[in-house]
Amino acid sequence: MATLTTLADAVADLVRDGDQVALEGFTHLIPVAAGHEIIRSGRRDLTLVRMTPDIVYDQLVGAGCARKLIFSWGGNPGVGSLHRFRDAVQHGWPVPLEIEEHSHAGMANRYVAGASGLPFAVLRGYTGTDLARVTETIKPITCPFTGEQLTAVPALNPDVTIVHAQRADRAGNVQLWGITGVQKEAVLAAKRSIVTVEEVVDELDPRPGAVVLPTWAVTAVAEVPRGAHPSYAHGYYERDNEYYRSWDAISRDRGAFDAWLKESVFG
Amino acid sequence: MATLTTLADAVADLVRDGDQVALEGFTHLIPVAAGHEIIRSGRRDLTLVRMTPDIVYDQLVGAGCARKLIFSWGGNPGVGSLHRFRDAVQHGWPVPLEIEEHSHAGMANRYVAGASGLPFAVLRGYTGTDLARVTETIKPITCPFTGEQLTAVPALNPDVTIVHAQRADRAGNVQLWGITGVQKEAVLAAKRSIVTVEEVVDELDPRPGAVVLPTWAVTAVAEVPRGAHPSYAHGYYERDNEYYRSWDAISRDRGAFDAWLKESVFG
Amino acid sequence: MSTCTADETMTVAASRALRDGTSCFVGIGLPSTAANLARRTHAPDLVLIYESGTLGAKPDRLPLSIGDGVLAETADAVVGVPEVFNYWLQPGRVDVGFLGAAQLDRFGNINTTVIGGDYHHPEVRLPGAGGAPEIAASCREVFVVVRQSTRAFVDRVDFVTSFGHGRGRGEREALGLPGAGPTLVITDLGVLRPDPETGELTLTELHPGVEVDDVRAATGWELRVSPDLDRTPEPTQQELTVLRALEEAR
Amino acid sequence: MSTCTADETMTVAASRALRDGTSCFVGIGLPSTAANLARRTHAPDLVLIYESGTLGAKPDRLPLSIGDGVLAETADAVVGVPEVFNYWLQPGRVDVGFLGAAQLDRFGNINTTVIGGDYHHPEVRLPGAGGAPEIAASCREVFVVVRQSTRAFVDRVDFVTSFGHGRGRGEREALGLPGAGPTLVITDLGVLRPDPETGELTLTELHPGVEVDDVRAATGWELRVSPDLDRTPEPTQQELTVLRALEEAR
Repeated sequence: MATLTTLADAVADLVRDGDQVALEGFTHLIPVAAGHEIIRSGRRDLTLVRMTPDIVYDQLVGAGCARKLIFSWGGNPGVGSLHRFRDAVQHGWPVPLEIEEHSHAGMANRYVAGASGLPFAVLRGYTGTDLARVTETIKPITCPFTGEQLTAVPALNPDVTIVHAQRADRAGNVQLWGITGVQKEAVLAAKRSIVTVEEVVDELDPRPGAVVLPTWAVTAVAEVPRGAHPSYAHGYYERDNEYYRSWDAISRDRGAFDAWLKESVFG
Repeated sequence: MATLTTLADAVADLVRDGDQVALEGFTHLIPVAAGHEIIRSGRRDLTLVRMTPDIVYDQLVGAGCARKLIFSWGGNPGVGSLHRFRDAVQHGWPVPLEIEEHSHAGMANRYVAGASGLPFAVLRGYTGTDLARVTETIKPITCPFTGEQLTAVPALNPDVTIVHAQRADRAGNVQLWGITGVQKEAVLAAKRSIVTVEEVVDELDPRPGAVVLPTWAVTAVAEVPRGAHPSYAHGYYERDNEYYRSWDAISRDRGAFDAWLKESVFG
Repeated sequence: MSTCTADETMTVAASRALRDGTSCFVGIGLPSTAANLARRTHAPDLVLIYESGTLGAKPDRLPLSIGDGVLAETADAVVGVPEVFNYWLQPGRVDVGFLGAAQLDRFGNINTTVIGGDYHHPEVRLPGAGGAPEIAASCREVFVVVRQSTRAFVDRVDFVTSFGHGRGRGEREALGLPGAGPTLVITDLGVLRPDPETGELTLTELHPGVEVDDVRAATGWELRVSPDLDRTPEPTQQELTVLRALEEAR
Repeated sequence: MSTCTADETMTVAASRALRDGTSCFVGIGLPSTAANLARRTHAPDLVLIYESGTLGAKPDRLPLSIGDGVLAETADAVVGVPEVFNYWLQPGRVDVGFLGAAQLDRFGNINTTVIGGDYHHPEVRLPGAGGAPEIAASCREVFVVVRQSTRAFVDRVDFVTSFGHGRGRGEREALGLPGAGPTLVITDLGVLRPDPETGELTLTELHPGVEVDDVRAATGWELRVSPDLDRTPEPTQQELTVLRALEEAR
């Protein structure tokens, strides 16, 4: 059964130096407040996992929390590139960043395999691309019935997965709706999980399109209103597009980034 | 885009002698009326597919429509065995029935592979059982990353899948809710599909837990109120448990079955 | 205690085996009745999972099938059938798999496929596997509830639909099966557990009014009896009242 | 027609390529704008699929990302990300994959990963693959919309993120790729199509006011020009009005 706790306690208890950590969210419901808590807690040598690392991963990388990134698309959606990510890959600043790069289909299936207790997943993917050449976790596999060759990718089983959801009840059952991305799979694939929620309510009334994570499949739940800002929480607040646009200038410059970090995360 | 038509026309157009046909439904929303239409249309040599063949498959088998059954649990839920199915397997009456037998996990994954355009699926299944010995479509497969041995099953891609749903709109978008079983996968795995619905409505308002099959993923939609009877349609009518109980006596006797067939299907 | 039937004692004993706050993958029939009884007595937070995709079902009446509407209406979440097997059962998240059996052998292997003859020409064709093979493989442990008779309790099942302990301890580990397999068999006569050394099902508990010879007479192999043979506490009035109300409302 | 920009002509030309009643897997940016324009002009029944899991999205304003709330609110169905790739894209159900590119080469291969240096020490690190490799593999055909320049239009991409026609016709078939690959490239200068024999991207259409030499100057290989070179009909007033309203409401 999930423990209802604070974000600070959840991160202190469940995220450790050297862990593989996935903070998932597909444009919607990105657990940004949890990312900032990880920066504040000074975690190091993390392997960060996410299909679409965006600005909160840029911040984690820029703050020196990560030694590796496993991903499929790293950008500032609708704006451009991630400059802290670029600086780490191109110049090893503040620390070198190893990358393991997949496509969305590959990453999604790696989470599916992880959630399913399987060591690998099979897909039609990567054929003819250079990704298959540079990424060791992409291998061929042969259908035992037809002889056809397909692609295998290994399961992802993060030490911790963190997601943000609209609501939880007092028993720790979690409910999210709108674009639900790969969050269910990422939580079920992980050894431990933290869910930040907009609010804790007495009862989760059914919602069209809602995904429910039963309390016994979650480790910790913390109430963090606006915990997804500047991304959005369907039914609660809109995406702060201006924040995404303004990140571009901050992140281009190491000094501006450091100043932002001091003021906005540690301030 | 799906064609809105009648059940008789849909079966006449889309179900052919010798086809592999799946009528899916997991206790809920079983396409019984469509099964009876197939009997009336005199189709022969069908390979019938279903995870849980129950009394409508007993009826199809007893009527001589099938030469093969691919399944994982064949019974009259809550009542007992299927006597027409037993008679076909044990005595070849009215025609011999070949069987290909899996577990639920295996069948569900075969549909998933079919829906995903993959030739096979991987699962942890069948280990140590005699099913792996008697069923040719169960094979070992080795993880290319860990060397672990798992089980592979081939995709199911029925020529036709038939399901029953609560509603469709006039464009042919289909909506079902409650226990939705493996219906989405069975439809997406098939070359052609027929959906019978309780009603055609102007607009599909969102429902908690609803699965929507867009019109462009469905071949034909036919309005057949009570088309799932004696199973149930969540929000429309309850399961007719008495019908299931009374089937036991009818199906035990070839003569009683023939009389039932004349009266209830051809009558 | 009012008089009760052997079936009632069996169902009560089975329900008591389910600990509060655990999760249970429930087969239909006897297991479902016992699991629902447990939820209404000592285990209100027992999580019931049915293969129809209903997670945390809290039915107010006994379902006739694993896909009754009442399961969907009362569940914490309803998921598709592929998901319930792949995401919820297969990774070993579920504490107890609760199964019935047509035939059960001395090592807890289960047959629900064919009896007599060979597979292609059986004397009796049974419904088949359903979800049982993977429930038996993947749950942390498996409880079997089945009426005891020499027909059902055989030295060796005609067909291994669901693997128990094979021909003895160590076989599950050798096959890489993650769960502990059958740890408890509850019948209308008593309770059997696999011997810690050999894995052979051994009588460890007798229901009220039943003697060891009664159980021997209903077992198709030479039954071993635990030196610490217990006696099942009689069903309480509350247990019987709740059970009978459940059965009546069905 | 009022004066319009090269970008507007490109978007209008791209939108016209989408046939009503077909399905389109939409990348963000230029493809999304063109697809939404098509739905508001000649193709009201165009089915828009975004990798965020929104099937049949009908946004009333242009989404900034592929996961905007307006996509979920207006979709026929919202599914999980694994499902959109596995059940909807991978089996080849989608008619058109509509992609952008950072680099595109003479055989329609796309690079959105790294430019210059080698993979581990690139001069410029780009966002990466996203959904594009499997969109390019699995859709029945692929349209690419990209601004034309010698920087973007290269003889050979530095990194094949998404496979087009490799080094020529026949390679897709040899690799077992189900879709036809890039059949149309729409730029701000004109339209290119793969030569039926060689697969090399060939100029087949010039936008209004553009000459062949302009296109040659913006192409990083020796551009072939179709003998049947067409001229793109000018954007209509209606197309421009709808496009500008879309852009403004963003």
